[in-house]
Amino acid sequence: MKIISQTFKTYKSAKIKPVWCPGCGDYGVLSALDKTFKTLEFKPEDIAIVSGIGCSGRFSHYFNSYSLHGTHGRALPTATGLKTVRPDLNVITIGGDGDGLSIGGGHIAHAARKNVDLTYIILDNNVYGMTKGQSSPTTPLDYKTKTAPYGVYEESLNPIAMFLAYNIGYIARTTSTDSKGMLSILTEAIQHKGFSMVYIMSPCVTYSVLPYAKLKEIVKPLPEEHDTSDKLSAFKYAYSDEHMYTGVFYKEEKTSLDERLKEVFNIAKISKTTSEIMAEFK
Amino acid sequence: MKIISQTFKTYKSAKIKPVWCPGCGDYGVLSALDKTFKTLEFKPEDIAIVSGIGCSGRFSHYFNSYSLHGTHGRALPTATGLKTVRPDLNVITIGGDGDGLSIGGGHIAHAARKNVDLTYIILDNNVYGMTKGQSSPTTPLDYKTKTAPYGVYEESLNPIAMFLAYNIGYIARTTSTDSKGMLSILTEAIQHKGFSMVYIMSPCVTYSVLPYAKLKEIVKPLPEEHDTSDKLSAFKYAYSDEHMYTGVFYKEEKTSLDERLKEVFNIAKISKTTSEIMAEFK
Amino acid sequence: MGKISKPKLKSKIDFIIRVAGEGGEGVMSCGELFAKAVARTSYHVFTFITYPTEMKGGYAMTQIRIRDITIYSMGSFVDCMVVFNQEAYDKSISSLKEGGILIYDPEFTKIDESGNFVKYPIPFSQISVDTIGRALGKNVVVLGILSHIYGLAHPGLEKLINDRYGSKGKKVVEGNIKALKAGADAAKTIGVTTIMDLSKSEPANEEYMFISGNQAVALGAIAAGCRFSAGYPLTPSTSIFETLSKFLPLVGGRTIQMEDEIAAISAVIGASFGGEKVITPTSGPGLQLMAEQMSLASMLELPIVIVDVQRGGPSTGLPTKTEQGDMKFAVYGSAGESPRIILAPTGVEDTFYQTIRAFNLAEKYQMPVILLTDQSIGYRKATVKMPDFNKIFMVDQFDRKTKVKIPNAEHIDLVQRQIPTEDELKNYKRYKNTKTGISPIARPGTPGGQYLATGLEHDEYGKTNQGPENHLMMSKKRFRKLEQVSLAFERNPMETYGDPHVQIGIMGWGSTEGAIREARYLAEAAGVKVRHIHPHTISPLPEQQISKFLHRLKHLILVEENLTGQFAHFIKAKFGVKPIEVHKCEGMPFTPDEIFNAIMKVARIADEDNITNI
Amino acid sequence: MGKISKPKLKSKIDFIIRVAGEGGEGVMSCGELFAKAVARTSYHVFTFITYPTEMKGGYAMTQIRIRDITIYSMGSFVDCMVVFNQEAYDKSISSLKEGGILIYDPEFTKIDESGNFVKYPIPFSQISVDTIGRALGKNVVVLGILSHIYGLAHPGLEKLINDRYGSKGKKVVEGNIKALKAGADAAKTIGVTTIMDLSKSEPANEEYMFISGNQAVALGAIAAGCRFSAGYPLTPSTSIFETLSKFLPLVGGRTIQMEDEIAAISAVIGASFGGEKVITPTSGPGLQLMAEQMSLASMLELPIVIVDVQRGGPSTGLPTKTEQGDMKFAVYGSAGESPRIILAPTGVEDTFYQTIRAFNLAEKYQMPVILLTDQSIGYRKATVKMPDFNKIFMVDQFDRKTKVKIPNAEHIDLVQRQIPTEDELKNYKRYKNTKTGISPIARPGTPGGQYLATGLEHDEYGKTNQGPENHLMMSKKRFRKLEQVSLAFERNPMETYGDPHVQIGIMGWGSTEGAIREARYLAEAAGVKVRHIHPHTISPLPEQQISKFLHRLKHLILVEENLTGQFAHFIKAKFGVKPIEVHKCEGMPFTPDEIFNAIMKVARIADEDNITNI
Ligand SMILES: Cc1ncc(C[n+]2csc(CCOP(=O)(O)OP(=O)(O)O)c2C)c(N)n1
Ligand SMILES: Cc1ncc(C[n+]2csc(CCOP(=O)(O)OP(=O)(O)O)c2C)c(N)n1
Ligand code: SF4
Ligand code: SF4
Ligand SMILES: [Mg+2]
Ligand SMILES: [Mg+2]
Repeated sequence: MKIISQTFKTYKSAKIKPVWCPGCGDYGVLSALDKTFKTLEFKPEDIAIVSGIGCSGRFSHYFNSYSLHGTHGRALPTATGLKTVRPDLNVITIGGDGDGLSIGGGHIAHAARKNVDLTYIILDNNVYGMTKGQSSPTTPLDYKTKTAPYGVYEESLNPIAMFLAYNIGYIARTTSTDSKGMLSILTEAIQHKGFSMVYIMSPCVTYSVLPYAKLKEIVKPLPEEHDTSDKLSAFKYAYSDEHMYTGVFYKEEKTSLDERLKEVFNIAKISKTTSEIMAEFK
Repeated sequence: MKIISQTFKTYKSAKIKPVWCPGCGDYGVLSALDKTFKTLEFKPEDIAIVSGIGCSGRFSHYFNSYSLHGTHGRALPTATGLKTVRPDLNVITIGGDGDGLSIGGGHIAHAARKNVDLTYIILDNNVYGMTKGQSSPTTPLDYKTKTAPYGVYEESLNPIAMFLAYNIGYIARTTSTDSKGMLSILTEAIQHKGFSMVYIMSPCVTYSVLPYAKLKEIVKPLPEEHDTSDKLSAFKYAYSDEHMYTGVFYKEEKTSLDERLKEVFNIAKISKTTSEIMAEFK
Repeated sequence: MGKISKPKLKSKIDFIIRVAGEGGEGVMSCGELFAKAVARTSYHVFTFITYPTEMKGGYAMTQIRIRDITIYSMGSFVDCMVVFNQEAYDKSISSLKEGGILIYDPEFTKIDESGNFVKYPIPFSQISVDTIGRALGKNVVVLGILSHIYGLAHPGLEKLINDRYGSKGKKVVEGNIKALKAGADAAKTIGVTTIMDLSKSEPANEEYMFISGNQAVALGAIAAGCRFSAGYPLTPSTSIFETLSKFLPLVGGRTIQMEDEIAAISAVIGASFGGEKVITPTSGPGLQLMAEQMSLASMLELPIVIVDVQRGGPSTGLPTKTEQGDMKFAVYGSAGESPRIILAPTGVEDTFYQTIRAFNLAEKYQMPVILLTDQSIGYRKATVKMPDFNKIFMVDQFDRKTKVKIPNAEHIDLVQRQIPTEDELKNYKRYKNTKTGISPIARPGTPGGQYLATGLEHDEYGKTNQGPENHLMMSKKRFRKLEQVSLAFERNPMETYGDPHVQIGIMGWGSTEGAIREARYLAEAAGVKVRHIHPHTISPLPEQQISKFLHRLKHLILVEENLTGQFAHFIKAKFGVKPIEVHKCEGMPFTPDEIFNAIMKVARIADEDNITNI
Repeated sequence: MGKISKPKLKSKIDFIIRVAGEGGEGVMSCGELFAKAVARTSYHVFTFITYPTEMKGGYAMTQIRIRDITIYSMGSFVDCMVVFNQEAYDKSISSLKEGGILIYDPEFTKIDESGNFVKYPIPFSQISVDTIGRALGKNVVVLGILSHIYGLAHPGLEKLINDRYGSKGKKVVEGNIKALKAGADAAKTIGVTTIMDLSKSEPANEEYMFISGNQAVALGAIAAGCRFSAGYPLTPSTSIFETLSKFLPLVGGRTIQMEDEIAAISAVIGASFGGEKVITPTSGPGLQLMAEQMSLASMLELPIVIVDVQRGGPSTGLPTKTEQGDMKFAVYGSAGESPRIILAPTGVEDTFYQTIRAFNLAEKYQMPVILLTDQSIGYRKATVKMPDFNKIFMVDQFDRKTKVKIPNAEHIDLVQRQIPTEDELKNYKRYKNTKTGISPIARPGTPGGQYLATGLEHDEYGKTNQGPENHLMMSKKRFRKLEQVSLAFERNPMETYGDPHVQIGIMGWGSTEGAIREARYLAEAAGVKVRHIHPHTISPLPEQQISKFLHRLKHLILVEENLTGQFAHFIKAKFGVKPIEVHKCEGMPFTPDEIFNAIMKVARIADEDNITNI
């Protein structure tokens, strides 16, 4: 990779073409994220993208940034370690509904507790795309998949309700067809201090559990009167049976991990040398 | 172990004495569970207790039942497998706040989705007892522990809100000092069809993050007017800043995993022999 | 299995066809439909597949071998090759036999005109566009071309097309049938030679199935009496769990998809505790996640079967490629000392029987059994003889004596889990320190059988006990079972082939069996005799058997598909030999030719040895 | 490290004291306070602890050895034993020397009156009740008794009591001080003999620390420049993470407790990607959960240090006991082929330096390094010489030549991660296929250094590439680094001790070093000479060094603390030797005496060999 001048046109990698199927929702997200970086004027070398495994997990390949494409479900704790030691970097974490809510589902509550200052983007296509069409935690009940040939026998999760219960400080949902919505939400989320969650419905065209048309039908922007500081209201809309609401569900400024660690340890005051520490064991 | 006559006096093992510290909250839970079994008149051989690792994880040792004391954090998926093949058994899963909400935290949402018909009892002592006093996901912010000597730098979880968001069909909280409450809740939970969650505050006296006195102060029964079928009301009480509410937060009858599997596969109708199946590959 | 009688060696028919192109271009479906059609004849069919990890793009190919006798490997060189694009041509052309047939689309592929093969430029993409308005049907156009070359009757193909595309609607089916005809017509028009007339061949013997290695695992499990599986999708193992999900419910079993591999193995441990025969399929990345629970199963002495369909590593590595890279992890992959058994099937049919055997061993010896296959077996499809269902025998639950035979088409023993007798239940010791180390397991629900299964060190009752003497005693008890397994393995028939007296020996494990076997035939044809050993039981190894094989051997060739020689390390440790190690670490299986070349090289060295010895 | 010059062998002072009782009775605190007090004198102190997993009850003991020269092991037999109850007496009494001192509470313990030792029945429980109204102070009463026997001055002890119980309030401290006096007075009254007067000994040399093996890891990491740790509590490793949590922030570092071990290793991988030196401590159960991420780190070529403080296994096993049961998992515990380095420290001081070395190796060779200690080292406390902080040298980030020395008290090299030069950044290949396999790592934030680190097989730039040639090339590249490590290890000084010409050799690894060393001294004193090799580098092994050691050896004794002989298997594989294997699988470390007996047995066989040879 060559040194890119600071007046880059795009953050997308010129050398690597996405491997996604034509029409995949992920393309839209890719360009929205590219636009977001432009809007925020980040230097490419200050961006770190950490992704999981899945079609969506390939995001880390397509940017001219520092990128880590780890194992299935572990993007979040990996990014947490990175951001803890490098608060100066802009850390973006990306993965799918399986990567994030199934194998990696246990990590979200804890990244939220730490309020680590990064943005986690989950691309929900309601299926395991990469492994070719098995049930994901958001495949609807009774839908037939390769691993549930007689219909899915599990309720699908309500991710927004879960994120609210985890007390995440920024929670929004949007769709891969809504470039404007994505740009505004991503920009806001990345600028939000502490952990932010951007949930994007990104249809799979090959195993189209929730096709574009259907998605369009059920999606509805959160009403104006929704107060993003009102958690109960957010729960109410998360639980809507009629609509899949999009927009910002919840927003709350909280001390970030970096701030807390600085504060709690009050490093400046108690700084010691190695030999001073050893002397304590005499 | 000898064959116990059906007119047993107790389900507790006569041969194994608990290893808990004197005064540990877990003793109270042990006898409450014993009473529950008596009330329900279970045969000891039809009870299976699956527990995690921790002081609380030792529960499986103390009953004259079939018991499995597995690894840290995996009691729930282990019990799920057991109950799936043996719907005839009464399966109880037990573990601590660390076992259940930290390392095992990722499994709860999925046991809930499956609505596997078992009761999961979490004993919260706000600390890692067995490993001698490290932070758990419910240790309060700023509290000093062995792994957070300058104070815990993470918000503690709100488990009740999480269980609500996971759409668990039965959610209750009680305390290890409230024998009556435990008996009534445990009895109801075990009889509840599908996944039920009993969250018991069970103070650790050795690393007493939340001592009995303090607990007594903050605990308050859910008000009469709380409608256990009203999820938003349940969220409201789960989020109370003033009180730690006890009682049944939420109750909803849903099809259980066993019922769904029977229904979906409609086994009777399509039953085949091995050779018939192979013939499909000719 | 066992020393086999002289194989029928001479075959009159032996064709290898390869269809190569880009992932997503229908290379797979074209190959699969063709193979399926041939499988309905009396010929044997064997397919090999490789495709990219990507959803779209990248090199993919199906290779199909057709023969009138049993096929052991994908073969070395191709008789008839279809390439969809330039990359496929570039990557495949060196595998085409001199004088073989090359079919390509001139619009997308420039070929080396000087190549010594029969060249048929056919614009299949354009034909598809002309016929159905889209290039997407080109794979079926190619199927039409192949049907012309190999004389495959269209009614059969049309039925297969209907089976495959029926769910997409009538229009799609009709379009495909048109494309099929258009392809056959084009081939006829251009004057492509018909090589044989498969339509005239006898219909397939009713007793054969055409299945993949992964399907063989699923069917083997069902035949063995497994009634529960918990899994999590992981390439290239996923189709095992998919097949189980489809069929287990039909025999009264259940499958549940779990949130990850840790949950999957936990669930099968729970279900095994409940008394069921259980299986969980995965590949290397998932097997690693299962390590802690595998140790637990060893400690609780619960039977579980785990399948690792190996893929290229390390880490996410090469998800759709083959490698024999997990052996050391399968054998040693636990902290602390926990016994387990490792079996390595050698091909599709063998996978079926080794799976049954895995259940027998797990149930009898109460420990995890890992079945170590790989992508090349898992995705390979072959015609497999249907087992005789009248020859299945149940071993009684109280029977502690029967020597269980290795299952084969003629005889299948099914081990039932040992349960305690009435007498034993009076003072039930779940972990009774018996002579064999095996102690009967009470099934939950049995009065008086209540016990604690704990991962902590425990006494005979299951009560935790961490005293020094107890730990030593129970550790020995657990490993005594492994000694029993060893003894049983030594009693099995020798797994050797070829002349037992020659000085060159060749050894492999798992999926390389067929390629080695065919290489041996080639070498024999070239006047070089070798003996071949291919143990199915990797751990514990049948040490005496192998020692016997190694005895008086002058040169040992050790073949495996990895970089570091994991099996070689193991064999060197046990037998102090210095093998000539032949490794391949490219994500692709050995061809017989590659191994044949290695044998011939060694033969020359052996010759020189002899000369200097004079 | 290295061949040591003749040790100072004769010691005038060498006492072993054991305090044994029930977990929770203050056995630990009594022993620890006593040891700490002695550590402030010029004597060397070495403690060993074993306690039950249970929160309450079960056998617990602290053994303290005091000597005027370096101590290598906990010793074999006890000079002075205090037992709090019957179980402690029953389990401990066989370890008491003939003529040794036995102190017991007659209210709780019946002893065998015929035993040949000095018996002091002292009702310490009652004394505690009489003094402070509760039996809880009996541990401090015992401390008082010991202070009388060993002449420990009370002001020092009182300060230690204040340090320990100060946070519980003045009343508790005062009660304990009273109990201390009451114990000493009781001993005086009964006429217990004072054996020595430690209060007269020189104060400790300022340059010694009194630390546990686990603390040595934490301090070593800090000294090595590690500034990040992510962990999850797991006995017996927890105090490493606790110590790091306390001290890392003071040097500008950070620790985060994660939700499990998978998250912990993921976080250190992320932080290493960010450019920091990182560590995560765990034990066997946790190491298993880390397997998948260890492979990832190998594939991404990121430096990480993992500590496995081994405990009894398998599964939850014996959480508070020692075992050398994880070696094979550390070496082979990954699916696919991923290089890593395994170091095994031999004692507390060595742990400090091996930890620094682990960071050097990880950073230089860009792969995971596992430091394999065990409960017996981790909980052992010993006096350790303070390193010379003026002798710490930084290796430059562009330096690709320096041969890094093994760190010791006199010289510590600190490796910095290699970064790309300006020139290299112009066309930056993160995974450049260099001669050594090592390629410079760009630190995020560096313009032009942007790259993709993926667990998929990739090319030199980091771009995914699953072609056969690329996979072979990159697999070789990764393993070429391991060859470099091997070469470096061969260049290190031989880790052998004793007469290099004798025919009996003894070999061990890790924590058995001290016991073997003392057994060798005992054997030499008994006229039997042995040579001893104790490699610190388990994988890769310094093969030539070991071959040299094995050369002309007639009998090799191989000592390890597990059932199956994991190291023996390894050594047999590499060197084709047939060692006499001495295993202990009881959760307790070898005593020098046990090994001495093994040596003497072998010596007798060797003698007989000689006779028959005549
Ligand atoms: C440990 C492990 N288990 C399983 C897999 C196989 N796997 C790869 S991607 C994937 C699921 C992907 O689904 P999702 O996260 O929804 O992403 P999508 O492909 O739908 O974008 C799975 C199960 C793996 N790579 N690693
Ligand atoms: C894989 C693994 N990691 C860590 C541990 C160590 N461990 C044992 S119990 C425990 C925490 C117990 O806390 P909790 O679940 O709250 O139970 P408590 O002892 O407080 O009742 C930990 C971390 C383990 N046994 N296994
Ligand atoms: S399979 Fe689905 S999610 Fe994956 S690239 Fe194709 S369309 Fe996108
Ligand atoms: S440490 Fe705490 S939780 Fe554990 S047994 Fe003692 S009081 Fe109970
Ligand atoms: Mg998905
Ligand atoms: Mg707890």
